[in-house]
This record gives sequence, structure tokens and C-alpha cells, in this order.
Amino acid sequence: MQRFINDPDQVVEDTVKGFVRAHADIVRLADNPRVVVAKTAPVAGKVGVITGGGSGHEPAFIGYTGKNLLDAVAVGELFSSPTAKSFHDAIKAADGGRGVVCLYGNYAGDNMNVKMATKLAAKDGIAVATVVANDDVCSAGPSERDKRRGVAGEIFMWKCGGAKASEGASLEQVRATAQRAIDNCRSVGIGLGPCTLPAVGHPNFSIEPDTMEVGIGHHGEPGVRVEPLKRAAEVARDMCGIVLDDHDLAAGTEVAVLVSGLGATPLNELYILNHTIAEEIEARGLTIHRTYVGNYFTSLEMVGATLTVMALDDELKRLLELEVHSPAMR
Amino acid sequence: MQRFINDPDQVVEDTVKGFVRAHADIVRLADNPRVVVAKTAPVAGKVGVITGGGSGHEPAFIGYTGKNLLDAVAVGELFSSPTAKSFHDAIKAADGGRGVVCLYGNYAGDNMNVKMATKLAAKDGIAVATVVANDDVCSAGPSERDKRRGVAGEIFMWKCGGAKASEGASLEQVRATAQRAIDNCRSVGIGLGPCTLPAVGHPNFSIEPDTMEVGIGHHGEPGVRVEPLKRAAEVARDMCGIVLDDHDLAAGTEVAVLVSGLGATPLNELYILNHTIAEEIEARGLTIHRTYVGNYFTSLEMVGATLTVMALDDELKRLLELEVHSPAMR
Amino acid sequence: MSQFLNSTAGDIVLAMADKIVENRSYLSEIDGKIGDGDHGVNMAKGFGMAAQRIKGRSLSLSEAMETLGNVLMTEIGGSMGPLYGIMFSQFAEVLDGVENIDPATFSAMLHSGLDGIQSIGSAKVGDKTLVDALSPAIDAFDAAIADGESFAQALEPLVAAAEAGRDSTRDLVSKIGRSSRLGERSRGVLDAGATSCAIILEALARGAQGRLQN
Amino acid sequence: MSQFLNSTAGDIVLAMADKIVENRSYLSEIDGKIGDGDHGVNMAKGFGMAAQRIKGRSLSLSEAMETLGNVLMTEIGGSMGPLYGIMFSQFAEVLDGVENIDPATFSAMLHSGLDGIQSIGSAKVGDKTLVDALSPAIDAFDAAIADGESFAQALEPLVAAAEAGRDSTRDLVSKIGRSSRLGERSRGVLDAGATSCAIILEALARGAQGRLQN
Ligand SMILES: Nc1ncnc2c1ncn2[C@@H]1O[C@H](COP(=O)(O)OP(=O)(O)O)[C@@H](O)[C@H]1O
Ligand SMILES: Nc1ncnc2c1ncn2[C@@H]1O[C@H](COP(=O)(O)OP(=O)(O)O)[C@@H](O)[C@H]1O
Ligand SMILES: [Mg+2]
Ligand SMILES: [Mg+2]
Ligand SMILES: [Mg+2]
Ligand SMILES: [Mg+2]
Repeated sequence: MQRFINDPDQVVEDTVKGFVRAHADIVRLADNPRVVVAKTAPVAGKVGVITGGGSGHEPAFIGYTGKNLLDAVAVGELFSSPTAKSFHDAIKAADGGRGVVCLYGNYAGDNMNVKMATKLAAKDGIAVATVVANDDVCSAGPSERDKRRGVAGEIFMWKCGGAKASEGASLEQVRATAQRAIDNCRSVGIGLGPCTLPAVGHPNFSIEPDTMEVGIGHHGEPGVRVEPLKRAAEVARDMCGIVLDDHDLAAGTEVAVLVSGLGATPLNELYILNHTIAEEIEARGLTIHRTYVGNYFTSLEMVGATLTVMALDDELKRLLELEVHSPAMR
Repeated sequence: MQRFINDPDQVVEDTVKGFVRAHADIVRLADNPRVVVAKTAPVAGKVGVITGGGSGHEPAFIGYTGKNLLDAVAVGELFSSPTAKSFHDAIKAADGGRGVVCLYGNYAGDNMNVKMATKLAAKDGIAVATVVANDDVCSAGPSERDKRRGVAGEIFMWKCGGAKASEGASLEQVRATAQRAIDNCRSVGIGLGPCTLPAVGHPNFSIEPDTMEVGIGHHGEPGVRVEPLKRAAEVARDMCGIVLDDHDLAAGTEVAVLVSGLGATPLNELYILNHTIAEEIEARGLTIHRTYVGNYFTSLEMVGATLTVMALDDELKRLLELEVHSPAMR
Repeated sequence: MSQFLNSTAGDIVLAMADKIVENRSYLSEIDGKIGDGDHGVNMAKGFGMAAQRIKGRSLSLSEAMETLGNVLMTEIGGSMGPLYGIMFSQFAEVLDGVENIDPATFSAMLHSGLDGIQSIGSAKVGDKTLVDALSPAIDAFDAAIADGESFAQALEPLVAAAEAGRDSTRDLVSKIGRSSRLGERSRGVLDAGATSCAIILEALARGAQGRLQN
Repeated sequence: MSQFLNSTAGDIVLAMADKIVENRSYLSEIDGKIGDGDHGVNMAKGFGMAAQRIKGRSLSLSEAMETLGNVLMTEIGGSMGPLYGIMFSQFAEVLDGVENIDPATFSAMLHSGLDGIQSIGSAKVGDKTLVDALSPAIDAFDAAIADGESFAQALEPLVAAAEAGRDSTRDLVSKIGRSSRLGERSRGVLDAGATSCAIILEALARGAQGRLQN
């Protein structure tokens, strides 16, 4: 493994330490070293906004901690949900007296740990509302949207939920807005190369040269099907097809576009994809309001990319524009 | 090659197209499609600030175009200097009547093309000053600093030069400040995996498993020596040793730290490196004013990382803090 | 003997932890085929950590299970933290205050663990999860006791049913958890959780048998 | 014959471009060892583009060289754009207005090209660059003419000296350009620019010989 790590079992510890050192102006650790907290948190009278999830997706989740974004983030092992205790501690760190919304992704572990944390928080008298992201189109059919994984659309959910809370909205309003944000998102992932959990030492599965995994997740899981690797423009068109066919947006709808690398795909290739993605989205009569291209939500050193399209309305546009100050997004 | 590209000979065209589409709120193309211009440029009465270089380093160089940063960027082929014409066109696009400073890296091609472009600009009556970045410690001995390559320190040079120009400084002042910024920088690169020029189709050289290339450049060149791959903490200490031994800063000096990935190294590993880098820098009695961790200056899909340390003074600190609005830095 | 002492049986959890740690790579490998490849790592971390805390303290089985349940619940996260965490916490709760563990108590313990798992995870038999090993194992044990077999004898069909249940997952399409997103592509490989569950049940059965035969 | 017509010799540049395009991978491979592996790509792109513009227009040698020089200078960038760009622009300038190219003009042309390269790149013989092929080739040509050899004959030592110069770079440590940062590690492989320069000079010599023998 040609990687910069120390002990394979300490990857998360070391990552979080180096992260907090780099961004000590924005974040701090809670007493629980698996909880990253915005230096601004808790904000009295503001609904707290938290998330949590497995590590290995950097800058997600911790990088989105900061002003007008997330107040606290529970940190799990690589690709593994944080403990109920860490979610609970994140809730406590974010609580400004008006309740806390937990905006997380649809994974069995997270579902269970958040449920338990919510019960623990109730005992502390903290009202917790939850929104479960399920933007990943390929992970289940349209009739089973509640089974779909949460992927890079979570970033839009955090951005809009965080902004809404900063505007002074109530817990229910923040929850409803974050829910609308993620309901308006569809995502797809394409994998060209797998990743290796350092403690395992070899990749989960292999991607044969000149093939690609369509509908890949964020955890080194294989995709839903293997296809021959095509030119970038064709890949981009396939990605748009999967996302937009499921989305079914009226012509004229304004959208935000997020093209994220999975960790080992260089930025220039993401721009190459974006060129065709933008053409394709506009060819369908949609208007691109804003585009994000970069390593926003990764999967260790996986080679590949994800596309997320969020349909916008006036409120979501306003919330997207609110300035933020976090390590991953400014 | 498991990559998102179309035609291997069109990588730069496609990248720039997708880049301009994504960031149309910040940048535009000049008539010359190999010149990216800030939408704010030219600013009348402000010294223009430009750079240029080979492609494949994204987000460098184009990503640093924007308010209070670069006014225009000349775009070369992958790892190949832009033409004199492109440098000349970038100079013209950036000219606000007070001259233009060209802040670029020390490579034979860039030196020659900038020299020719400067002559062409002189014919247009545009005064051009130049600063050549040479922050890469391993690329030549301390007595031959003028032979050293320019690497990620260029980002600090652009940041400080761009800010100085925005403060209304003269051409000579901007040049002098950018020169001081780069004089205050030292960098080193470590490579764990090579990269492939798509038109060539195979990597330049191989890095054997469990070895690393020390003193690697930004162009898929081999490093100055091969060493066994160590734990991240030891690699980080070696990097600090190379940079700080050459730098020789007085205890108490404030520094800015930039840990950049080379394209295919995931962010969590950069944070792991940063943890020890920060410890090591502080152990030498230096004070870290600000840290940047991410893919700031890459080398296609090379696996590896660079460290840049810039010594600060009050002016450089002020210039570093000035808010910017560019695709790569906000 | 048709019962064994709770107070001296804490070491069964240590033996179980040894087996899990031993199978670390194997469990991750299975998980990697249709999941994210960390099941062995997660399990070995949790069980190893619990073993550290149990070792040398001559705990009762209920105390050792409580420690294990707590470690899994509060320090492991993932799906296994809560699922096995609640299972062992429920096991411990049923055994708490019991001096001698007889077949009825043992069965009640297993049922309570399964209920706990299903209360938070909602998996049914056939969903390709650890429930496919656990549920038939309990049924087999209950049936053998009902047929008049001894405690020690009844643990044999428990182990066999857990293994058969584990093997049954190979032909199933995953309905729950990470691998459920793969649909048909999830068929043809074992489920990682069912595999670890069979290991846990076998360690539990062998530990009980060792004490029953004394 | 001791001279050849400028006006009908433009095709020499096409033959030269063919050779460069043919050696695209080879030149990149050499560059990859101690440089960034793009020399063949850069060269093939520039020469290929120029050939497109020259083809079918029956240009003079000076016109074809001017086109090539311009394409390299304005559209290729890198180091080769300016270096070979200035070389061919200087070649063209010397030949401009010349009807018959004789040994003296040919030599003046080569010298002017070398001067151009050194004026912007400052490389000397021994620095492990294309100058190591070009400079001795010119000297060998001048010496042969001084020794009374015919134009066509004198082109043989030119080609041989270019090749020897190219081969001499193998044992040199690079002093200039990208590979100079490698120090001792740059020893043991050919220089890419010297290799392409030998190809260019051979194509030029063979083209001239073909016309001299007519
Ligand atoms: N809801 C559930 N109920 C019971 N078992 C489950 C459930 N969800 C997942 N599992 C089990 O969890 C196992 C995977 O565990 P592990 O790899 O440790 O967690 P993760 O899926 O979070 O990476 C699966 O093989 C399956 O047996
Ligand atoms: N200053 C110089 N003078 C003459 N030749 C040079 C000089 N610098 C570099 N070269 C030549 O350039 C060649 C490399 O060209 P190329 O790979 O196309 O450009 P780059 O180094 O920009 O990638 C070297 O092999 C060397 O012969
Ligand atoms: Mg996991
Ligand atoms: Mg080059
Ligand atoms: Mg797993
Ligand atoms: Mg080169």
C-alpha cells in the first residue's frame, strides 16, 4: 500500500488530529475525541445542526463544520457509523436551546445509532429532529426511495439546513427545509478503481481495466453493474441520464450541480466530465444556477466521480448562497 | 488507463471548457482559448497580476483566477509551458494601465516564453515585471537557488502579489512583495505513485512498492532519490527536515503551512501528514499562523504530497488574510 | 448436568473473542464481496477491546456479556455496535441474578437477544443478515429441548442450524443493510454478519458444553 | 552540383515532420526517463501541425521553415516551441531571398539557428541538450567544406557528428532544463532534445543531398 499512514488502526485518530490542527480557527474537539465542533457552537437560540458518519470520505463529514453550516459532527471508524454516544455528544455540543436537527445518510448503522442517540438526548431534554439522506439513485428503485443511500447530496442538505438554522428558523422549519433539500437531490457514482481499508490491506473488489462500476457507493462497495469504460463525454451523459430520468424535472427548473471526485481522481478529469454534464443538463431545458466541482465527498483513494443535481426554488437558492466558513467550503 | 478523458490530445481543451462552465461567475475565456481571465479584469488603475504554466496541475494555475488574486492565466499543454502568445494575451487581458506582473515558475520553457511575451508586451507599451518562483528545495543546492523549480509556493506568491496589487500598490511594489513572498517559501515533494500523460499512455517511471521518491517535481519527473516508504509521521518529519534545514528561520518566526496532495492522495492522508508536520514545526520554535491542506497544486493522478512553509511578516500576514474569490480559494 | 454456573462462566466470552479475532481477515474478506470490507475489523476491534477489560477478572457470564455489550454499544459504532451490542446486553439482562443457567434460561436469553436485534434492525429470516444464523439456531435448540434432549446435546443442533443458516445466506439476495443495494449481485456469497454470528454461537455452545460436562 | 534550389525544397520540411511524427513515442519515452515524458508529444504536435499547413503548397525551403518556426513559436509552447521555433525562424531568415543554397549559405543558416537557440536558452555543449547534437554537426560540416569536400559529401560528417553528439549525451549529467534537477541521476540516458535534433538534422541533410544529386 503506497499510502501516507501510520498505524492502520489509527487512521481516523490521526486524520482528526491533523484536521483540528489545520483548522483550529474554525473547529475544536469535544471532550469526546470523536466529535468535531464548530468554534461558534453552540449558538444560543439557534437550532443546532449536526451530522455524523463513517470516516474515509474527507472532507466529508468533518470538513463541513463551521459557521452557517454544521455545528457538530460525530466521527465514525473508516466506513462505519459513529457510536450512539458520539451522535449523542454531538447533539449536546450543538444544542443552543432550540433543539437539534441531525442530517445524516441512510445506512443501517447510522440509522440505529442515531435512533439510540435521539433517545439519550430526549433524556437530557433536547428535542432532536432527523432527516435521512437518500439521494443515490442506483441504490434502490424509484418505488423504494427510502432504501436509497445518502451520498454527496448530503452536502446540499447540510448547506441548506445549516443556513436555514442560521436564519433563526424553528426546529421543525429547519427539518422541513433540509428534507426538501435532499428530496430535491439525485446522485449517481461511477467507479474506475477500488479503495483499500488500511486495516484490511487489499481492495474489496477489483475493477478490471477498461471497465467501470456504475452506481457505486461511497464505501468501496461495488456498483450495481459493470460496463465497459467509455469516453468521458459518454460517461457524463450516462450519469446525467441516470440522475435526470429519475428526477423528472420540469423544463426551466433551476438546478445546482455537484461533481465530486471519489478521492484519487484528479480535478482536471472532473472538469472534463463537467463540460458534458453541463451541456446535457442544459439540453434538457434545465438552468444551471451554480456548479461545484472538486473532492467534496470521497471514498478513500477510490478512482471515480459522483454527480448530484439538486432542483432549486427561491428559498433553496437563497440558502445555498449564504456565506459559510468551514474547512471544506467557504 | 482508468481515466475520465475523451481524446488524449484534447485533455487541456476539455478541462478548460468544463472549468469555465463551472465557474462562469468568476472567470471567462479571452479570445485566445488558452487564456483564462477573471471577470473582474482588467481593473483600471490596478497592477495586473498574471501567471501561466503547463496544465495537469489543477486547480493550479487556472483555479487561482479571481478577485484579489490572479487577473489572467496563460494555459499550456499538459506539463508544458504556454506559448509566448498566450502569455502575451494574458498580459494584455490583465493590463489596467499600471503595468502587469507575471508571477511564474522556474522552468526552461516558461522562462523563454515569458521573456518573449515580455518583449511583445513592451511593443504594446505595457510594462511587465516578472518574479520567478524557485521554492523547491531538492531541485538544486542552496548555492544555486536560482536553478530551483517553482512548486506550490507559487500559490503564496500569487496570493500575496494579488492582494498587494488590490491594495493599489505600484508595479515595482507588487513585484517586490511577490518576490519576498516566494523568497520566504521552501517546498518539498514526496511521490508514492507516478502519473501518466494520456497521450503517452503509460507512466514515465515506476515507483516500486514500499518505496518513495523524495524531492519529486510537479511533472511526473522522478525525485532526487528513492527511499523505503516509511510511516506517515517519519515522512512528515523528513519533509520538515528538508524544508526547514534549508529555510533556517529564527525561533518565534510565524509561518504559513501548505500541505498539498499531488492528485490521487486522499485528503485524510494529508491531514495525517499535517498532524506530524505541525508538531515538528512547532518543535523548532516556529509559530503556525495558518495551515492549508488539500489538493492545491497537483500533478495529474500522481500519488504523493508536497509541503510548503512560508515565513511571514506583518505585511505578508495581512496579504494572506485578504479575502479572495477564485475557484480554488475563497 | 443440565445447568452450569453463571458466576464462573465469564471466560466463555474470552474464548468467543479469540475466535472473532482469529477470523478478522476472513470476515472482512466476506464483507468486502458485497459490503465495505470492514466487518472483521469492526468485530475484532470490539471483541478484542472487551476481552482486554474482561481478562483476569473472573467475571460471571452475565457480567462478561454486559461488558461486551457495553463496549460494542458505546465504542464500536457501525451496524455491529448496536446490533451485537443490544444482543449481548439483552443476554446479560436475562442472566443477571441467575445462579445456574438451565436450558429454559438459556433459551430465554437467546430469544431476548434476537428480539433486541429485531427491535432496532427489523431484519427477518431470509433478508441475508445475522438473523439467518441466529433465528434457526434458537429454533433448533428449543426443538431439541422439547424433544427431551439434554442441554449439552441440544447445543449440537443449535450449532448445526447456525451453520446451515449461515450457509443459506449464500443463495439469498440481500434485503437489508449495505449489500441490499446490490440486488441480484449480492447473491452467491455468504453474509458476513451471519458468518460471525455462527462463530459466536458455536463459541457459546462449546463453552456451555465444556461447563455442562464437568 | 554544389548548390540546390530554395524554391522547390519546401518538401524537406515535410519529410522532417514525418520523421518526427514517426518517432513520437520514442522521443517521449526518452524524455520520460529524466524529464516529464512529453517531448515526442510536443514535437509531433508542432511538426504535424506545421506539415498540415505546408502540404500541397509547393513552398520554398525558407517559406516552409518560416511556417514551421511560426507554428512552434506561437502554438506549441513548452521549451521546444521557442527553441526550435527560433531555430527555424533564423534558418528561414538566412535563406529568405536566396535562390540557390550553397555550402556557405547552408553553414550560415545553421550558425544563425544555433545562435538563436543559445540567445534564449543559454545552453552550451556538454549541458546535455539539443546543442550537443547541433553544435558539433555544424563544426563537422564546416570542417569538411574547409577540407574541400563537396556539399553532398560534407553532409555525411554533419549527420555522423549529430549522431555522435546525441550519443555523447548519454554519459553527461544534465546542466540545464527540467532534467538538471536530477543531478547524477540524469546520467546514463540519452537527452530527448539531442535525439530529436539528430533526427531533424539527418532529414535536412538527406533532403539536401537528394536535391544536390539531381
Ligand atoms: N438491520 C440489520 N439487522 C441485522 N443484521 C444486519 C442489519 N444490517 C446489517 N446487518 C448485518 O451487518 C453485517 C455487516 O456488518 P459490518 O460490516 O460490521 O457493518 P457495516 O455494514 O456498517 O459496514 C451484514 O453482513 C449483516 O449481517
Ligand atoms: N535551455 C535549453 N537550451 C537548449 N535545449 C534545451 C534547453 N532546455 C531544455 N532543452 C531541451 O529540451 C528538451 C526537452 O524538451 P521537451 O520535453 O519538449 O520540453 P519540457 O522540458 O518543457 O517538457 C531537453 O531534452 C533538452 O534537449
Ligand atoms: Mg462499514
Ligand atoms: Mg513538458
Ligand atoms: Mg461492512
Ligand atoms: Mg518534456
